Amino acid sequence: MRELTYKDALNEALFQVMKADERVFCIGEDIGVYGGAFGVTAGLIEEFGEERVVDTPISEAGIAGACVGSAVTGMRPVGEIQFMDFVTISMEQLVLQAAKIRFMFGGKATVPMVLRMPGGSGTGAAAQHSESLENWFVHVPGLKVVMPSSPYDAKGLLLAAIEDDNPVIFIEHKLLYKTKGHVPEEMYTVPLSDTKVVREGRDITVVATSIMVNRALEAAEQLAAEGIEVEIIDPRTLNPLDEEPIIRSVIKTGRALIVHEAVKTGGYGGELVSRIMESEAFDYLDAPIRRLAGLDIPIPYNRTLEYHTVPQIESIVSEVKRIVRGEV
Amino acid sequence: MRELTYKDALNEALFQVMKADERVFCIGEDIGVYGGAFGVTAGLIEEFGEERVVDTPISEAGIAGACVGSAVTGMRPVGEIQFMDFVTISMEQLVLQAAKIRFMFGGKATVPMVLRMPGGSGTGAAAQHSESLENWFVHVPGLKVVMPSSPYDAKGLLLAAIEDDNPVIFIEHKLLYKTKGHVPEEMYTVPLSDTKVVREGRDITVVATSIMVNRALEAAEQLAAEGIEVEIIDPRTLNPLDEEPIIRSVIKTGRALIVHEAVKTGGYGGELVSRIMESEAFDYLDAPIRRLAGLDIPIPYNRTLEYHTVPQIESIVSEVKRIVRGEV
Amino acid sequence: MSSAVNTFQDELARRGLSIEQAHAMLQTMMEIRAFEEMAEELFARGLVHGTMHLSIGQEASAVGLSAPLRPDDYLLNTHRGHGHCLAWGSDPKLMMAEFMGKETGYCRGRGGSMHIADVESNNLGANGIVAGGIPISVGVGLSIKLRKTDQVVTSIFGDGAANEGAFHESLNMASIWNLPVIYYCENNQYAMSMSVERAFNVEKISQRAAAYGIPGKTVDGNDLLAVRDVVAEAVDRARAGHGPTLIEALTYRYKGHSKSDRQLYRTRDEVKEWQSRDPILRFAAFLEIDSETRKAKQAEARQVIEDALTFATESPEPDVSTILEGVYA
Amino acid sequence: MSSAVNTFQDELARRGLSIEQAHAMLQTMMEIRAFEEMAEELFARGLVHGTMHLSIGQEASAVGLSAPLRPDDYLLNTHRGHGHCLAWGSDPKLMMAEFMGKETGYCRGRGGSMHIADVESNNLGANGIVAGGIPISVGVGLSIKLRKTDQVVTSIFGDGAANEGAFHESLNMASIWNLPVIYYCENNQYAMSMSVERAFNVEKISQRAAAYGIPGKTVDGNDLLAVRDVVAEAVDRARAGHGPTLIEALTYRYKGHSKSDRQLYRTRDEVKEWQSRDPILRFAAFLEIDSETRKAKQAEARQVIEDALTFATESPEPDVSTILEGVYA
Ligand SMILES: Cc1ncc(C[n+]2csc(CCOP(=O)(O)OP(=O)(O)O)c2C)c(N)n1
Ligand SMILES: Cc1ncc(C[n+]2csc(CCOP(=O)(O)OP(=O)(O)O)c2C)c(N)n1
Ligand SMILES: [Mg+2]
Ligand SMILES: [Mg+2]
Repeated sequence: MRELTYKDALNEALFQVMKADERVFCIGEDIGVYGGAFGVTAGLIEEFGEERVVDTPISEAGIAGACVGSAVTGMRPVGEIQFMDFVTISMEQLVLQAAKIRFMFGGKATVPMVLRMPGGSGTGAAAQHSESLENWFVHVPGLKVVMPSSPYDAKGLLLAAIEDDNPVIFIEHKLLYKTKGHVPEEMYTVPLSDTKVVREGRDITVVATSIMVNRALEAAEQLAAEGIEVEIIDPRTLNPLDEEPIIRSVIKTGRALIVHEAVKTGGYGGELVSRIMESEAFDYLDAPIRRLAGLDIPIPYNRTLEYHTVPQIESIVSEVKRIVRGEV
Repeated sequence: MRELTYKDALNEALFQVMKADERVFCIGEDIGVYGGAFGVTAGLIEEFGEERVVDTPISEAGIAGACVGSAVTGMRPVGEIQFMDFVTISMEQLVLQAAKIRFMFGGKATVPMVLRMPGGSGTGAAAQHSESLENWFVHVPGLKVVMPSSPYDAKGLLLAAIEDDNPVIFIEHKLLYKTKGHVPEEMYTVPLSDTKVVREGRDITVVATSIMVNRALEAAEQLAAEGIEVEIIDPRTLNPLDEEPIIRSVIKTGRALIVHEAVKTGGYGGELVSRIMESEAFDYLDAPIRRLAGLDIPIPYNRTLEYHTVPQIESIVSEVKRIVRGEV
Repeated sequence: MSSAVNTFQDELARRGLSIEQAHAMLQTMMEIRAFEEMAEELFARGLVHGTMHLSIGQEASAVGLSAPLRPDDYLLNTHRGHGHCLAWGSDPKLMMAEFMGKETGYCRGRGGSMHIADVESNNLGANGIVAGGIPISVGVGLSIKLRKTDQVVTSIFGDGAANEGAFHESLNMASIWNLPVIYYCENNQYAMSMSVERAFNVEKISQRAAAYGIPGKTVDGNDLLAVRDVVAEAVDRARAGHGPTLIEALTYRYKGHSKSDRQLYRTRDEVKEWQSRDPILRFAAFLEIDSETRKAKQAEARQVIEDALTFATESPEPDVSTILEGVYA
Repeated sequence: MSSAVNTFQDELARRGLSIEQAHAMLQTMMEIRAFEEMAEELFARGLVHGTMHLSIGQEASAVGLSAPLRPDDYLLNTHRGHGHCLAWGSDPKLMMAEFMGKETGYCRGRGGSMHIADVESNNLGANGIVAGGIPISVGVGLSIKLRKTDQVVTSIFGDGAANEGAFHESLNMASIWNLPVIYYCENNQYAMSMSVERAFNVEKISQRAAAYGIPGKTVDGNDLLAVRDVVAEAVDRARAGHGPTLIEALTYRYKGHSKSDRQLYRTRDEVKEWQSRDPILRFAAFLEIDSETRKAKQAEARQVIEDALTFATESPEPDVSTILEGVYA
């Protein structure tokens, strides 16, 4: 089985779709000869030229606008925001234009754009380069929000996002770029809104997003050695959410832990907790649903502080134990 | 007892604090002779002059920056964003600068600014002038988020926000500006992070924010006639949240409904549901906690559609009944 | 008007315009005014909610801008956009229905005054966000360039919008990539209550073009043919692949900014002075139309709008059961 | 340097600078370079994580800018800001400790290279966001104006930042309100991999000043005294209440953009050409310092930085128990 890194999987997806579909082009800061700050667009400009691999000035509102305007007139732009943090400059175009155009115009327009951006901490980039803002976008009807956790999903979800007729916020994770996994050579899509059971288990349901899926998997191995069988679920597309597999799992296990890197307060965890609560799974709960998430602080620079700011394997292990043992 | 409108209560607070504290000044679009799009700053420029009532060009990033920079150097700016929607243009300054400066600089700086903005629908202003984005700000450590529902709270919370040494996002509601209520003439503060039990009742806890507090109160009257006694709680400051009164109430009633205008998915309701879930109140729950919130759509222009997009008195009444009767 | 020496027939001929075309342009201006007057009336009578931004006084700017454009060009409109829509050829019936929130409106009643769009005819919509359409123009320009057509896109905005960051980023991008965009700034002297004198420290907004290395032109926005000429030049430039132009059209709104505006920021005299240069009367005089004919034409225009109102009034509201439609494709 | 006719003593005297002051400025440039070289070394040895933006080659720009400023003026720094911090008078020990994430650092190890600040000495911080400090400068300027002091604020940013919307909004606001802000653009020819040729369609970034009705100056950023002169003039103007100036300092970074940069966007020759105009060597030559003395001074500078490293190395890490501190006041 062919293995690729998450970064190369994304890169391959872009290569293939640009070959297959003339309407697709890439746009962003330093995505040309530099290959993108994290190398995702490496080699594209050599293959497709400056017209379809557009290096921009540092103008994040402009980048978003370039995506909206080209999408609404028949292109399929794939924009890159160099770090998720900088999307704070694009919010007006994304939230008031991209997300609303279709509805506001009576369903008579489509905005098939993808905006890729790396989120998350762990590289010592500190408070202004480590945001995890996915729940902002989840809170905006009209946008779809995707967060792949594996190379396989990265490629398949990116191709699905580009195929989709809606604006898709595609959130990568800096620490995942170098992770490896099986990736088929051919083009394939992982459907948007298709929650995946990543690991089966009977004792507790862990719903995790992005890199937390990987940490949860490692935690589950350790827990299995102690006889605790964790079921891990990756929503992959956060909105619109395919919630059925989550509810089914909680009905089976009777317990749930949500794990995400973003700050806990106001985060996506609250949405998941509520969805479970509002479903038939409520009657099957043996314990309160818990959230394990980023501390309510900006990401600190110091490596040790940074490490302790977001969930790690150990903290997942211990939180699962506390829930399973009825300590919370 | 002296009655004032919500708008006049805010206006009075600004007058008084500007008289009392030289460091306070106002800045925003059309806040001078125009008096602000909703009249909140009417008369200030006549009293305090152009220097302290600063009309700006249409530059929302600049307005936010003007607040950050003046706050960090000893002033107490009160900025106005004409409609909450336009704060999408200020996000970088608010989230990456205002909220982070103190932490990033090792706790050695303060950013005592207030940014006022009217949110909400109900005036036919459609999708780009009706946002309810409070949960975005709740999700940003370093910011405080305040949403007054009454004239009394409007004045007291605004004065507290201006006194506070942190950046405060102060969210007003367009439809509340003309509502009246008791407002003392003297200066007073309503502490930030001080959740209020607005109405006592034994059957169900309704936690509502902003205008939904008023709608919940009216719903409670109707429900009382049918023998259902609703306890209504207004967090007033959404973050940092004083959660204790909410938890105590749910322990008493065994049931909870969260009501907010913002889109349900990814909204503040999820946070409240989770906080209750994570507390001792979990063991007292007789029914799942429910959220009644805005539909997952942009706000439509058509009056009837607009009305049906967000919770109204009738929908609160019927949702409470369903919960109390065990139909959900 | 544009010249005192030549006859108006010469002036038209020089531009390849027939007298019929000129009359049609006058008619469009009159329909715009009638539409706006009706809008104001409906608002006053409580028949619409929301707000609206009337372009009375700015009709020549709208019609002169549209004149040199092709049906396959693109339009990105401003919040004060009824006039541009009509000049673009939109159906007043469907506009009025939208204004009244009806299912038959351009946006099925979901958009209202600030969001009238007709994507099928490349009218990409009015925008409730000041400068909101300007970054979109970069994308439309790029799309034209990638699709290798000779379309152009017109991005309309007010003087106030020229102080938004989006203006800056977009004009720069359009310039460095040579995109076929006409940046059309309607300088009506005020952004709500903020005068251009207070909001700018330059004499002309068009001077800002130099910051992006593109041509900047200021034109009398109440002179239909002058507007048409300067736009035509910019369009030629853009179609030929030479990139964007920034045009500033000097004009004035007679009415308040939106539904509620006590207009304390300006004097009655100032309004009157601008009214003395009324674009409709000027163009009618230029065409040597007598006042009787003019009034007949105005009545005709009014009738078009009355018919639009009848259509809108008789149209159904959106059904509440469809409320969730149209968020995702 | 600035003049071939006069002696360097004349040149200094003309500016009211003593030879000691000139030597101190040279020394600061050398300390900046030593700091940056150490930073690079530490990074290569895996002793710091995160990233850093080295200003090697840009030392004259930092020191020349600081020269005419007073201790009570304000600084808003860029991500490439180590040099400006040192020129501002920050303690290399506390800077190095911050760079190494230590509790003794300026930001208690929470900020790191991109966020070094010392609010007590009016150094309002480096910024990880391109153009992030520019809107803040408007607020600082307003605050000075409201407090009626004669302070000024310096807002430093790169060429890339001049294409952010925040630049536009801020310069306009500072201009219309006559705020005492020095907008200082270090044009080092590239924003990461994007050359100014590709990102701008104007010859000089300082030309953009005209769009806001303020003076714009371009200066050889590798000529310490030239930088000092143009800044001094802008400072005088600002202190006198005549408003902001946009200064563009032409310079060059010898190193890659940040930790990982294959530099495919430029040639070795280009780097070499700029190195031939090295700001430190130029100023040393101007002061007629022989190479032996220069080397001694460089060793001294290196020692200052070694001492800083020792301090930082011996300093404790922040205690994890304090992790929640400092979010709210
Ligand atoms: C980003 C944003 N800020 C503020 C507003 C509120 N607003 C709507 S129109 C307007 C004035 C716009 O002035 P200008 O651009 O000159 O256009 P005009 O109304 O004069 O046609 C303002 C402040 C808005 N809609 N969007
Ligand atoms: C808003 C924003 N966009 C992008 C980046 C990523 N980034 C950091 S520095 C840089 C280049 C900045 O160029 P310039 O302003 O010329 O400063 P220089 O690095 O050359 O000193 C980029 C793109 C950022 N930090 N912030
Ligand atoms: Mg205007
Ligand atoms: Mg640069």
